Amino acid sequence: MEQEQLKEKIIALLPEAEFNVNKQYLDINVPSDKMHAFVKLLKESDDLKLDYLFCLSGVDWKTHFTIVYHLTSTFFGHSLVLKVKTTGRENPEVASVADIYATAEFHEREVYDLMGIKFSDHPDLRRLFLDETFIEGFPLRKDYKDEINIIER
Amino acid sequence: MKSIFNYITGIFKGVWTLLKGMSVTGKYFIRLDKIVTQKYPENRKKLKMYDRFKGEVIMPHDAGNYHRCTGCGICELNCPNGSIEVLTDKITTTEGKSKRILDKYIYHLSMCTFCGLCVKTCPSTAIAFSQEFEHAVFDRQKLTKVLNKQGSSLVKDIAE
Amino acid sequence: MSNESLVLFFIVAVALVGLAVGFSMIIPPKSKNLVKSEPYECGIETKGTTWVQFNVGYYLFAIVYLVFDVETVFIFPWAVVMKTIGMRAFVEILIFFFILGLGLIYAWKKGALKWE
Amino acid sequence: MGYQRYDLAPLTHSIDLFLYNHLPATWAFIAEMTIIGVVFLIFYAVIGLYLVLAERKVCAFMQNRIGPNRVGWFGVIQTIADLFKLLMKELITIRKADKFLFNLAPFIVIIASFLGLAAIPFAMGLHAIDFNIGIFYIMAVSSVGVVGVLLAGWSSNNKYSLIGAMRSGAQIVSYELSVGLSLLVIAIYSGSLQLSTIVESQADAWWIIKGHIPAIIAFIVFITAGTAETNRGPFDLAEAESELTAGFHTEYSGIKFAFFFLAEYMNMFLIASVAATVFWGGWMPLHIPGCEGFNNAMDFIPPICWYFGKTAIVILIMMWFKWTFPRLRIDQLLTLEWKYLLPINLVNIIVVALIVLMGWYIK
Amino acid sequence: MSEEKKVIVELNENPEYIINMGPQHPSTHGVLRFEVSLQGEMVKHLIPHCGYVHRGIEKMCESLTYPQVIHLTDRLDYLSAHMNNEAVSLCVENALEIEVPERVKYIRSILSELNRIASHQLWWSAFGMDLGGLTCFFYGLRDREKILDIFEESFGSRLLHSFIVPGGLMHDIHPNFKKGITDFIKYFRKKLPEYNRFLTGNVIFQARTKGLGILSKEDAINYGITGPSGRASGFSCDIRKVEPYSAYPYVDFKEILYNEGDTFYRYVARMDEMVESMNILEQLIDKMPDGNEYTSKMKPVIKLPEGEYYQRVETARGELGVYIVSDGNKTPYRLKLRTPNFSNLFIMNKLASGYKIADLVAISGSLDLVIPDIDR
Repeated sequence: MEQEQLKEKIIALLPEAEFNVNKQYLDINVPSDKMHAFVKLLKESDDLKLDYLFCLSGVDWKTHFTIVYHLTSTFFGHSLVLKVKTTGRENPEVASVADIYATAEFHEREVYDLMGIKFSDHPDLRRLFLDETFIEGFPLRKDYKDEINIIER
Repeated sequence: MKSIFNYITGIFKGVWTLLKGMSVTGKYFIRLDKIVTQKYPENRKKLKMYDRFKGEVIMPHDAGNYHRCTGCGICELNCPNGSIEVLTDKITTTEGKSKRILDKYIYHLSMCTFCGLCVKTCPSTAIAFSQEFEHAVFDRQKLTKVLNKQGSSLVKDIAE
Repeated sequence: MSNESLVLFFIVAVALVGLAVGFSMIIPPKSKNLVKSEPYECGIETKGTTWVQFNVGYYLFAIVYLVFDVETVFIFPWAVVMKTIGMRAFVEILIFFFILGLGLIYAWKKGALKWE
Repeated sequence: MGYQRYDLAPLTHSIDLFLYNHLPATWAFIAEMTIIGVVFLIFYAVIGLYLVLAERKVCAFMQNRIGPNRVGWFGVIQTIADLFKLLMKELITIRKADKFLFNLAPFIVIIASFLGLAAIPFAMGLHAIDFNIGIFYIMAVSSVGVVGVLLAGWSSNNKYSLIGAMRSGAQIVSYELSVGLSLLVIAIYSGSLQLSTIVESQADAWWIIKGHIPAIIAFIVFITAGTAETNRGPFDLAEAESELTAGFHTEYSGIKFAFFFLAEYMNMFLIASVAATVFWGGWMPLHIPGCEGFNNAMDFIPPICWYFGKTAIVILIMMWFKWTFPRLRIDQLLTLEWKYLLPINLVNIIVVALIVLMGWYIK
Repeated sequence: MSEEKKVIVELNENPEYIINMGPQHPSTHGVLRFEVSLQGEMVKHLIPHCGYVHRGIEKMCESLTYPQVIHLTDRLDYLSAHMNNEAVSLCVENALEIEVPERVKYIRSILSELNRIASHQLWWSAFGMDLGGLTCFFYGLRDREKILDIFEESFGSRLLHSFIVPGGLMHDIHPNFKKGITDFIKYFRKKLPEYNRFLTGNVIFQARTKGLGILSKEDAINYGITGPSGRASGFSCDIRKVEPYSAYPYVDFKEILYNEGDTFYRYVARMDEMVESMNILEQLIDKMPDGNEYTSKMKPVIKLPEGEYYQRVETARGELGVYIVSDGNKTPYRLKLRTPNFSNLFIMNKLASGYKIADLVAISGSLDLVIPDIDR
């Protein structure tokens, strides 16, 4: 499916979606409250069928975080990038999509572990790579300081 | 009846596959010329590493104890692990110009990942990889090496 | 040598292990260490007790085995005299094996030979 | 027959006489026992150690490697050095382990394998005890070793070991049966359970030749079941290094571990000697009925060479198994026994009985 | 309370028999830990624990320039180092809109395929060893050595090459490179049937692998199981086909797809991939343009224009995604690595529960996990 067609369909599904500039994929911002329902719709709608979440990442933008979902359809081959902004840096929270994409469960755990973004309704939100007893913040945040292990260049 | 037939053929087929597997090991058991083991310390004399083997970073010196390092520090900048430290001195040449020369080229072998960025980016090809691979030492300090030899100086054609 | 001298073999075996273990208990250097005496579980502390009622799937096998092993003991004397007795022994063992085979087939069909 | 020129019975008898003539009866008895004990002890240790070396060499060659080659010429004293190393290692006892059983287990495995050695006829007139129920005795003794494995695994207070022990429990309830039934085939053929008689009965030709198809089937079944009974690959479920780290002997260290190792190899030796004795004629030279010249030539090779040669070949086959096949799963282990080996054995025995009845074997 | 009573109480409180497989366990091929709760020999439930080799590569990348990032990607999935390097390089090149020379594309694809074969060889060895056939390990490594020799001759390193860099290659390939590969293909085509005779056909091996750990296509997509493991379930996820890169558009090859999805077919898919990789290699070697250009003109300091870039690459274990967020500096603002093993690992509970411990080892072996790739 061409990006233009995809764009039209997305607008039909979610009128408030903002489109970002991205040469590679169709890239949209989704309001965090609509996020879960929208993703469910994307997966289940017959002409989109975005059934494969191949990447889920968190980006620290210093004022807020974005969660980036890379979705693709194994039926039609089109891809889509969703972005969800969190409100502020303190206690960021986004709805979990683990019930829609099973793989998201551990990608979200990773994001929680390294960035400290909470995913509501996540089945098992624990630290993944780091020890359970690791409490000194979240390493992948830009303001993370560790005098011993990080050498500033 | 069919199942009994299958049972019996199954036994024979199974034994046949096992024998096939045994033929492989059996073949190698008698083919002693296929042995691939190298006896390491014994073959040290004739053991030759490939020319491009990245053993450790060295600074080639020519016969007159000249090296080619200008002390520009590009390798130090490019090293991802900080395994290179270039210490330079400021001297004043006979013409009265102040000039930077290499004082010590310190190389931490213990931190090197052999990515080759230093050798690749060196503008005057002053450093290279040697084929030396026996790096084991008893003291970690020995892994920090000074690459430029005592009393060596910059080769003439670059210095000009 | 008479059969009673089997005791000798027993003693020698015990002595072999006993002496070597005794030697090993006395001569080698020892170091006491709490961590060392922990059971090995890939470097992680053991959770719960080790000795539990272990659910193994071969109780039925054990029963079938018991039956068959006892039967085998009966076959051994038969095997020795088979040559001398001849036909009668053959017919008898045929009947014996028929019953035994029926038992095996029964157990097979009933699923006793399947790992649960 | 020509092979009788190597009869060792007069030799042993003369030693016996010498001792009794020169010493009081009690002391002579003690001296004789000591000699036998020491001889068997040395024999046991040497065979065990060199089997370990042989296994390492065989597996190395099968895997395109050289194997041990540092200690001694081609590594010939490698295992002896290993033994001394293990002797000098600390014995670690695990907290909360069942100390008594933990220490008892190596005794049991060694005793089981050592007792089995008593009944083996090494050469003509050279065996410790000539039981009239030799086959039966070896079967009984060799199955005890698994109990040691079970104890070792259970008493270690280690979860891996416990699972290993449970698996060895499964082994107990299976392969002994097949070992017995496959040996039965030769018992029917030869009409005896006495190992010396069985060997003598093969003076014209070995049972594997005389007994043709059923004997060959019985041999294959015996080797399979024997491999399983000695806990060797592909039946080394109790050990299963890729699943249970080291299974039942995870917690054993130093010389105690060495004894499990030694016992495994001696059990293999035992099974191989029984196979060689029962199916391949033990120390009996290769005889082909009708070829007198050939038979006479073969007789010049001492029986002890024949015995060790045959045993070595069977051991090689067992090592070959181990270094070729992947390990079986526990349920497959039981399936193999109960659904394959046992029915084959039962049918085989009836066939043998029929053959003996009809006289279809080479007499 | 007496000792016995205590045990009983403890049992009632904690009825599960929990056993840790790993971090120091022969079957996990690294420092991975499975917390397995057992019922007899049956696996009831399994919790994977990872992070034992977490090095914070994503964090480290944020302070390194793009050429420096390359040498860290080697250390993700060290068995497909070339593919990892290629992923980052392609991503950077796409961002800069640089076209690399044809020859470089061919060389990159050749390296990827060689690396894939080497990786599958090691997997084959380790898988055989997991199932108890130790000899596999030596056969696999023996043949892998031939590839590593080709690598060493050209790049000076055997495992971690850092050879594919943004803009092209580190330096030119060795003159013997082509010959080495043709020799290897000739050699390995003879050895592969031996692998099959030795392990694939073996009745014990088939009984150990067939019909267990069945992964359905839906689950494969849902859990993001890519690579040969996913393709054995019918999930057509070969990036070489889906989003062709480098020289893959120029060659003709088929995606190995099976629908069974059990351990045996995951094995077969990898074995077939080795054959297919050799076919690709032969085509690439034939078509590879002559010459000696190995890099396109690059600025000494690479700065990506502001924006986001994503690149998918097929490594030996599945789909590797590199997601670079750039703020226009010479270091990435954020570099996320979507590694194949990370997704592949977490299907373990679903696949292995209900099977025996021995099967757990077989299943985890068939997924071909490389732990540093999970932990990053």
